[in-house]
Amino acid sequence: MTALPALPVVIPLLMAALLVALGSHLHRRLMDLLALLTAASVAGICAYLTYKSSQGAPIVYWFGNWTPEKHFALGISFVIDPIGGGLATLVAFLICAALLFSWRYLEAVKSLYHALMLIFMAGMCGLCLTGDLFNLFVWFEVMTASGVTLCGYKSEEHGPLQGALNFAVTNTLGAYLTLTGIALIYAYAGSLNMAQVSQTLITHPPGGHLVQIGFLFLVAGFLVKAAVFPFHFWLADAHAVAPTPVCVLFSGVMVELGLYATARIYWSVFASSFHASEGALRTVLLTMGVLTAVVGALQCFTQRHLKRLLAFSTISHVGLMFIGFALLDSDALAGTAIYVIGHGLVKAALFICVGILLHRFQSVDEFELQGIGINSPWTGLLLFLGAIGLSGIPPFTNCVGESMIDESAKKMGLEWLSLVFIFAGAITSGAVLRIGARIWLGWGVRDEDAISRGSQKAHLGPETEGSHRRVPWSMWVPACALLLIALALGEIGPLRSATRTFSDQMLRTADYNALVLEVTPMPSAVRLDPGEFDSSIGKQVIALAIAVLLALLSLFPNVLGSARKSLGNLVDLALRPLKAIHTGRIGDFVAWFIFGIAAYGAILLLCTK
Amino acid sequence: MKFPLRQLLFFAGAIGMAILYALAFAHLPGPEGLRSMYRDVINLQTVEQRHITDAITAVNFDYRGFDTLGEEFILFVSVMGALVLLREEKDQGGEKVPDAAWPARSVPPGDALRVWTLWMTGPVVLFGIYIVVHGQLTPGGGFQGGVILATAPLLIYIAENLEVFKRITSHEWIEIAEAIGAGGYALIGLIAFFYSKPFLTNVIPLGPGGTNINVLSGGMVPLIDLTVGLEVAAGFVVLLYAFLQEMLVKQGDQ
Amino acid sequence: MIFYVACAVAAWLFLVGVYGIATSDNLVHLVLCLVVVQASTYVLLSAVGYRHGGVAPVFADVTQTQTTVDSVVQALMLTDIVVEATVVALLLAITVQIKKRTGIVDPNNVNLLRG
Amino acid sequence: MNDAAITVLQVMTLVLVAATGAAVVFTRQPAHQMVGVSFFGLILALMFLLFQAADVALSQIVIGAVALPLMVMLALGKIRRQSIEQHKKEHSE
Repeated sequence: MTALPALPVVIPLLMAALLVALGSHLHRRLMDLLALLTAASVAGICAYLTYKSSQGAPIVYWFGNWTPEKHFALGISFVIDPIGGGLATLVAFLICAALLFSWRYLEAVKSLYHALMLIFMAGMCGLCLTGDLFNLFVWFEVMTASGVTLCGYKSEEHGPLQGALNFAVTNTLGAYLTLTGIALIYAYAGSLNMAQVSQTLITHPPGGHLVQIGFLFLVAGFLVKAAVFPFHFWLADAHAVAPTPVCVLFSGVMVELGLYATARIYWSVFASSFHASEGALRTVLLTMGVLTAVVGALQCFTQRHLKRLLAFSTISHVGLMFIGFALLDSDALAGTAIYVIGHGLVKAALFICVGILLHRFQSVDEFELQGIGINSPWTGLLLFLGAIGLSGIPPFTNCVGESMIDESAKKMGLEWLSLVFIFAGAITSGAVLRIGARIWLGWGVRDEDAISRGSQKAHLGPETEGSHRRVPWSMWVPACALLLIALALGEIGPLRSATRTFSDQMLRTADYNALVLEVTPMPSAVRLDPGEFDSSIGKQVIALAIAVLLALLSLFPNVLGSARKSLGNLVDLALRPLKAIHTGRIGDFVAWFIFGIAAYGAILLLCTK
Repeated sequence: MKFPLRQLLFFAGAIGMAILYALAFAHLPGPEGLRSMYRDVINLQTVEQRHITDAITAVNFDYRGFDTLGEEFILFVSVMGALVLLREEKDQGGEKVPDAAWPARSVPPGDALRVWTLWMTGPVVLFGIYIVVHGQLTPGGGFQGGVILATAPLLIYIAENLEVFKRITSHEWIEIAEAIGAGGYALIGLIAFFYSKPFLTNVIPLGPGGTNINVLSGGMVPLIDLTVGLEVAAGFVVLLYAFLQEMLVKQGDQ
Repeated sequence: MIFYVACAVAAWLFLVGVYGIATSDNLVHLVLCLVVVQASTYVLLSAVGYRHGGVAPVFADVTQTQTTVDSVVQALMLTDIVVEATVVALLLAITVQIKKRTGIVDPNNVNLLRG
Repeated sequence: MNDAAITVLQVMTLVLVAATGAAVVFTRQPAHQMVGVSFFGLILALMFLLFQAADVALSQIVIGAVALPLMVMLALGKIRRQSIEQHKKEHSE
């Protein structure tokens, strides 16, 4: 254990440096192989670390051997608990899938692509495992810098550049506010280690609203990363233009890492000093979650650019995950963790399907592709499967998570939250079903006008060279594997009880502090039972039914007859403000950022008793 | 969104933010004792524990060396990023061969300027190296010295000694140097594994201490200092070159 | 006292810089406004690390009994400065490329993505 | 120098930082702004020195007052060149 916990970060960094140094002399396949091996070994190490930490207490690892002196943290620590470790495993696993997918995909890539992917992975793993506030910021910046570059990788086109610009500016602004938060906390507590700060805040509670404002500033950057309303604008632009393997990572894990960091900061640093204003914080987080889920879902349904559509669906689902965290309860957090995994796998598979379409037909425009999918039926099957998965129906993994969040919402008397889940699940799933039906079944009215209007907008340059007749195995295998795992994972019996145990462990701040600062070893986790849950699948079936209905209605609006027009106007009226605020202009995004932080801050302070 | 609306949104938010700032600052700084803990421990220990007189270097490369590793890779990534984002598209083949298109400046620099800038290059390089190697003794270190070193090729460019400039900034080896610098940091961290210590543990003998502290003191810190200096110098040369390159190409066309 | 002045300046720089970004009509201008926003974190951090009557923690010419300012904060600021350089480099690269592809440097005009 | 004098100097530089920062933002001409930014970088370095952060001041000088304006200058040069080319193209057509 003297080496292992550092390796998920160190191996990819070293390999990236090696690939850059040898870059021009290596064969493309060799680089693919090296990168893939690195990602696979990191996945293995993370899985082992997760297993290890689930057997006893979290693993605490002090870089430079700077163990706490008289219970004061001098250095930087990794604190690996099953939730953080599990997320790091998901990161490495999705990197594997993305690298495998790009085996034949970005054929024209130079050596830098692999190095960038590996550094991106190191940044994400570091973020999952670290136990230090400033270190969190450093990995956040590593992620942003490599993410922006990957997003603009095809810099020959103007689309990617616009997406990368919005990504860079919004995330950087968020990062500066995060740094301001770190400075505030350091000015008060005089340390950067999460456990140490938490301890200090307990023993010397600060006056006034320092805790609330410090928390809000500290997580601002991560809220931007998590694409919470109204900081979500950059995400759609970045997704629409990034190369597909990069989209897989953005949607599959990067966005969720924003949520993870927020949850980690809350539970490891602030939870015990938030007692008085826990209710206020719950209000704020629920507002964020519900707004994000609803806005994302509505926007999702109106898109015709497939990547943008999936990006908005990610925003909507992140909103749902935020609701899970917002309940500030162990069971809901466990549900959120499962939901993150389930959603990450399904969304990654869906992006790969879109990537296959782009590979074969050089387009990601729904209308242009109408009926064309008949030539690759298997991709269609995968896409439909993924679409059903989004609605949260069993046996998909996210269904398990959803039911756990539901259950804990019910206990708090917030039953209405399950309506939000049904709403978001149905609409996002319906949107994907609609594109599936149009592309593979050729359903829907063919609108030549729309094709010519949109084809320029949605045009993306080819990401591949050579034959486009067949779908190479390196593309469909990852998609199949991801969906199969998403299906199988939900069936594992102990998943529920294990995750409940883990999240209960994450919430025990006092034990965590004592463990990190080496006061006492952590008592081994209390094994929890799977907990009560509503095993009926009525809600999910309703969601799926609504999804199918929505898809059909949007494909064949004529069946509504005379009601069509008034209904269309109504929908239009509801969506117009949403479209109006999503201008694509960076100045507006920044104004929304300031306004959003101030508004959430106001709610937080006003609701504090 | 119309412009005034955006301003309205911004000002509403800005007023709110100003209030948030004011409320947060009102209760800062915390109890003096708390705030000084980290500083006290490190400032008191660094000389005898690490044989380093510049406490900031000790924090940067030893106590919190892992942060600096991440920081080096942020720089590494952004240099790659600038290369990726600024690269020429392939289909306009002829334009991007730099060899055919080195600039002929309209007004050649006077001999005096040329001699003076060339003569300056030596001291600049020496100063850069001095700053790098004295990192653990006096203010400065790999990062600051590295940037100074990176400005030396620009002096050569101003002096219009293009052959030399081209050789120094030729992509391949400068990128290799950068990768060695960044990877070297991680490799130094690995040494600790042979002693069964965690990553980045300072296992190398600390060298002379007390009042005899010199450039070799500090164990792995001078080594890290060198790798950082290499990485930063090479990185900034690539970065400036990436911005300069296209300009040179365009100039050559005219 | 000096601490609160610095805090006020930090808040001012943050908001003024963001105002510049929000109303910018030139991408280069926007990048430089971001530099101003970043300066807000410098000011705040240096005030947090400062101690009244303190000297720099370089023990070559200072004894350990003297009051020194916080070395940890200064290490954080060094990282912050590197971040500044990298952000500026990336954003300028994007700006130059956008100009090359579209001929536009006005962020209100670069609007090619709307779906 | 006594403490009071240092404090006065610190406040003065802080005010100067606030003023130059605003000046950078409100200068809408990037070419002029670049001059402002390098001046801003120097003032910040001076502030760091007064706050006893010599290491940071050195970094700030090499980055904020040298490398950063240099990058901006090169980028601006490129943008201007492209504008001229576009202009030429439009006229020749």
